[in-house]
Amino acid sequence: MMTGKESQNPVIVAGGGVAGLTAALDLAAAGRYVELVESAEHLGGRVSELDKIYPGDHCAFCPLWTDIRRVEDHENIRVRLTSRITAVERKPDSIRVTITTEPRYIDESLCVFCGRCREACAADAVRPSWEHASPPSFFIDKTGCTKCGDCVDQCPTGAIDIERPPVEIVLSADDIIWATGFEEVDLTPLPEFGYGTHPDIMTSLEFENWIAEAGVNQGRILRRSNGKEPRNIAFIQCAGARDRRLLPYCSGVCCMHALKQAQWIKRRAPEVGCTIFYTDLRTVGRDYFDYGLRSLRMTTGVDLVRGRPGMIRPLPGGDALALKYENTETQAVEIARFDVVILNGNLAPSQLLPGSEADSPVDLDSQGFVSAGRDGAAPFACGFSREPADIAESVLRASSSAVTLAGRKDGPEP
Amino acid sequence: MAVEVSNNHKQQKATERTPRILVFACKWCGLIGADGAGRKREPLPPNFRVIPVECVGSVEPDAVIRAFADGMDGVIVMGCHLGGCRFNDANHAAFKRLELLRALLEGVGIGRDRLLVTFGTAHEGHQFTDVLRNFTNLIAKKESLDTSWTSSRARMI
Amino acid sequence: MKNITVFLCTCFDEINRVVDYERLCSHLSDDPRVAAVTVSRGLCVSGGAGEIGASVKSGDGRVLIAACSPLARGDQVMRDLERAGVPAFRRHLVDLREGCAWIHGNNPAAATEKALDLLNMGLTALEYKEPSADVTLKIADEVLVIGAGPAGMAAATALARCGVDVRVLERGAQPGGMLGLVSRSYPDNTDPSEKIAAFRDLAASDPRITFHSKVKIISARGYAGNFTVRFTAEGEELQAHAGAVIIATGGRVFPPKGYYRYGEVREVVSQIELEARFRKGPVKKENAVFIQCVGARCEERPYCSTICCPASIKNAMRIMDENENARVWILHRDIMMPGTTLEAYYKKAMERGVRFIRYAESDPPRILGDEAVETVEVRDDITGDRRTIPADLVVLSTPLIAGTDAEAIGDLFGIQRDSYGFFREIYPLHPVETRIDGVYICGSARWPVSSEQAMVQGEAAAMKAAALVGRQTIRASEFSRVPGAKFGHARVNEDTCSGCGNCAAVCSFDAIRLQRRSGEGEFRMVSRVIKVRCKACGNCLSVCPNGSMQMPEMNTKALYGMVGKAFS
Amino acid sequence: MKTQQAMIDQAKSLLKKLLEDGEATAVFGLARGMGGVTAPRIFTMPDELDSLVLEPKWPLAKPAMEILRTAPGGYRLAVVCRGCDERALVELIKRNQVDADALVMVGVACSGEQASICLCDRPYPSKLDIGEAAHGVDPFDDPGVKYLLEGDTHTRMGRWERVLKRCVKCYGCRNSCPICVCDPCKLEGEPWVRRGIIPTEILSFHLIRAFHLADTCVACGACQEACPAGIPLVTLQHAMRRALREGFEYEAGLDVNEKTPVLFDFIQAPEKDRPIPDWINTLRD
Repeated sequence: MMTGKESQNPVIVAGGGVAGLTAALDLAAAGRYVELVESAEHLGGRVSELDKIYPGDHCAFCPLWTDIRRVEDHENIRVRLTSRITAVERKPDSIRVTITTEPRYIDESLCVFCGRCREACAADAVRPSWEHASPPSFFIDKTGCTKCGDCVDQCPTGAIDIERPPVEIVLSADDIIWATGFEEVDLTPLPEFGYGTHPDIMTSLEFENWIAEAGVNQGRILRRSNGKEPRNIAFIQCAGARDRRLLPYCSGVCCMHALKQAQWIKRRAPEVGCTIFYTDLRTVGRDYFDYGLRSLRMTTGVDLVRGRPGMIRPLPGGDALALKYENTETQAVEIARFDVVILNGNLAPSQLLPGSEADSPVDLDSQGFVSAGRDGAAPFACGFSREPADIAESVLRASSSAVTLAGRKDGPEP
Repeated sequence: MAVEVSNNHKQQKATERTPRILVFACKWCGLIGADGAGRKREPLPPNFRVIPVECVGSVEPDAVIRAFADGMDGVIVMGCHLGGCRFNDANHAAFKRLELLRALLEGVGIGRDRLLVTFGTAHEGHQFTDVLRNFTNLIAKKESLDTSWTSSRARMI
Repeated sequence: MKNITVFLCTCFDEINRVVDYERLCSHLSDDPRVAAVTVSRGLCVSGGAGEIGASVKSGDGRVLIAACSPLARGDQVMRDLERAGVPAFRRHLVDLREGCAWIHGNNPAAATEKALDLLNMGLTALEYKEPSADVTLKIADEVLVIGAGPAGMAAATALARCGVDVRVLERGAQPGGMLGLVSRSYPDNTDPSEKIAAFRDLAASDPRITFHSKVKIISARGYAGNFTVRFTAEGEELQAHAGAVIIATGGRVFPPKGYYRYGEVREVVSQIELEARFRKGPVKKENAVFIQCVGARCEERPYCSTICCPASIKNAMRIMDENENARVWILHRDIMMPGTTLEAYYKKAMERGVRFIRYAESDPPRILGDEAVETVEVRDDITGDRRTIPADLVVLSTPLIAGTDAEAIGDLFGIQRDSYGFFREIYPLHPVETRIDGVYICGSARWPVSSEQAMVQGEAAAMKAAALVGRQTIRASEFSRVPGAKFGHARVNEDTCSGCGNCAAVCSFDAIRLQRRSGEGEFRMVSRVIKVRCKACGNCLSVCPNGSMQMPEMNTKALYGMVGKAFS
Repeated sequence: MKTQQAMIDQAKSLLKKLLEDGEATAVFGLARGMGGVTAPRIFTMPDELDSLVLEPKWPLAKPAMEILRTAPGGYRLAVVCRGCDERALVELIKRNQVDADALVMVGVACSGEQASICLCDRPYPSKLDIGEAAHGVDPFDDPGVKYLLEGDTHTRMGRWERVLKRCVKCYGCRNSCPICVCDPCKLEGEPWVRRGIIPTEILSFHLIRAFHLADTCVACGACQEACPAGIPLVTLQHAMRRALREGFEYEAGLDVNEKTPVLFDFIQAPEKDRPIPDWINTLRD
């Protein structure tokens, strides 16, 4: 099992979130050479965007950061940030993978994080990838950059090169472990949720960023429309999920996500009313049910209403939202007024390759989850690429994929 | 060895000065919060010193006592939230100990509020600033520990 | 002793535009401990770490670096120094950028004062830091798997495929675990006996797997890389020397005694009893009612056992398969079918005509009937109607609870359990790892899971174990919560240790053991640190009454010294 | 006093039986010796017990520990324990200083008078063999204790300062304490308490001592009795014991199997219904 890294093709891990990091670390520990391809400017994936994680109620920063550091320091892992797999071609004994690396314009090995470029940038195109990202470095957002060159003059270390082109490389690889995670699906096609009609109708991830301790509001619960504290907040579960029109499956993580956010709202601003409109409250995992119970039992608890609202609209004047739903206790259709509505459940697997589905190197099911490797081989996919999964399940599946790959006798299956 | 008798109480004059605050910050939460405050270039009163520790578990209560004896007016111990400790539950042990130490400080008249034991996560950089500013204000309102009783260390040297 | 070299980084004038470096330099040059002071513009980009390292490599030289915060580039400079051969006890980083210049930009005089104090504290720390002795361990190349259910067997299979020798200990006679109790697996409706047969073949024929049945564990000791477990297998006493241990002991089904007149009236059975009936032959029932959350999600067991909803749906459909006109109801509180496969399975059941009725915890269904069950009365929580359902079979879905031997196994290996008795992982990001390195948990011993998920977990645990035993040797400092080397390990001064046991009690990693002092007849104890387990959190030295416990890299002298210099 | 004599007789017969039955190798108690001087004595023969007395209060726990440390294997010592002695021995057993198997504790009740002298809230051992339990005294009713523990911090700090400044650093408190067993003691180490100056650094000397005993002190009062400067050291411990009782529902010395909450019972999971710290809301804006 332990072979020299020079004698083998690398394993490519697509995605640098928790699943990808774990898979890369495990394979590297088992002596495989790994290329970790991440499309963002930093490692960490979605978990780095979460303010708190359930059921421990703390940030995932330090274990995540530790894993990122271990990946960066590992001699068997090469990290490629701002990179995507753009093509995969199957050969008899290996696969040929094309990886395109977009420039980040600021060389992370030279950036001392002093922030002068950011001050100099009139277009506000310079930003840190994440507050505690590793490597700690700024990058230039291509879409906002006017190429004025002010930042280049300011940089004391000469780290900025705004003319750098994208780089494309082709690798012979042993196999790919897909861990590309999830994306939010646009909810505007479902008119009843009113997504996009009012700034106080947010998706749950938008809301997480909005109330994050490290975010713009420093943990305060505010309305996006007018910056005032809301009186009440509605969580709409299965918005887009378990719905034949959009996502026929259950996204798995949203019930706990809503309970977590409701609990944090109650802790920070106990007077804000929270109501969760749900179909089934799925609390599957260690301490999850207990955690949910805790938010319901808080002194001023969270209200649960079974059912999916049929209509969400801004009220005339635009300072509140009307929500029409069927009260399952009275069977009456009621209309309630909410200040903020959070839509939960529009999570779908990220597309593996930019391009048509026919290019896909693995079999995808109708929803885009990896169901099997091409030609029926074992699918090396973990995290949300494989099935809706929370953090623990993503990580478990990543290690499981890694051991399957590490234990494979010879190269990819024919 | 010569025995030096000092009458510390009267020698010290009660001058108004900014309080001295010592912060023991866990490297994984408190210190990262401090780091976040630094990145935002939040202006902070310069009357505090941070001692980074690997975990608040290694903040000996004796060291906190020592800090008061060495003329600190307030001590902050910043750890991770309960349940968020990377050393399993080491922070909980530390919090329990320090809670008891606060009872002792209260009993002896120093006052339990001179020792602040707080939680913070890496994401909560703004809280570091808040805590520090407010604690400074709180301590500034109190009489200086130095004027009534403290070690004779400073004077002997 | 003049042995400390100070490097002041200006960070391209970010620091020295506020802090007066000339004053720092003159002050530091006067310090009797400082050998030299160098000001540099950008330590992290100039690649000077190698030179710094070379300059202090010999003798007792130490380096004090004043630069930015560890999270910015400071840590990288430290890592470069580590590579250049400057160990942790010889270097110290002072954060003058984020921790001083950037936050006190409006008060340069005070910032310079503070910088001086911080440097002074750094010098004091460096003065007292000592090296801690590392140990290098040989690693036993076998992995011990306890429990031969789906999780344990999946782990054994994966390990064997990776070329690792495995020893499987099973309490029963054959592998299979709880799979042997069910008639079909969901959602693929396969017969689990095929899987069990495959396990049996593997256990018998794979050259890398040694299978022991009817095992009782007597004792376990050791640490990552070297566990010694004594056990009896079919009465014979044996000993295993393993590099890693995977615990896959599973859970057990909660018996529904005292619920829904179980045991009082006939045809009120538990899910497991129904499975047993299926294995005997077709179950001829026309009106079956499944009741979910029996003894779960209640005050005593406030958790969802995860597997009961899919199990009920599976068995409901099987009753429909075996009886043409059967009507089946599932009385539930929430249908826990997250994800794609399970949600599809749930939909399939609805399409097949399984009726789902939601009841409230406060108003549970009632079983009516004298000798055998006749009807079930339930209030539909959605419509509010009270309904009476004819029933000739009531199936009670009870949760999985911790195994009977969980407590004993937990104590043997020093792993913690949650309030329900399941083994506790160290963190959601590391779900199979426990507080004891080298001991991994998987399957329903960790938390109730389906056989499919248990196998995934078994493989995940196998991955961690394979990575550990795949190496020949490992250093104690590598078992760390910190990337790179460990901060240090605790060290006991055995001459002064009073044996009070505070340190052993407070240790989160079970790394300190009390032993009777050797050689003397008197009743005295002494603490011993298991270096591999120690994670250097420092709790032990905080509770040691007389400082017998120390962490050489950050000992009490250094800490107190820093406290004393904080405002000098 | 009649009852006193009855208690002594009861004790003698009980202890004699222990020695005769071989339950104990020796008895450790007080004896009136030559010239009417009362001193601790080790009785090995049943006849020797004629000189046994129960008064005055004499802390026997620490010498009992010392005896057992050098005793040969199989030696069992019966110790005549007052409530505080028993609790101190329990704490010593918990801290692995005394082998519980080598110890036979014979419990003696204190008189109500003694309880009011000691400000003892539990003047009887949990295993009471001799005498009847008297009512305890609430130490917080005592004016001396009130003087030091009540009032605002400023007043109390001044009062404590005056009291603690009397310290001449004789280490009598530590030496007499039945729980203090460390060798060397932290209070003799240069980094913590410097030598050669008095008054001692009161904060680091007395607070470190008080904190080290926080969860083990049984409030026997030995330190206070030993203090030549008359510092009411137990008062500080009363405050700590109250904090332990109220915050952790724990009292030292009651049960060998009860573990101190300061060293045990940590949970990684967040405490149920734990509110987030107040300052998160109060400190903002």
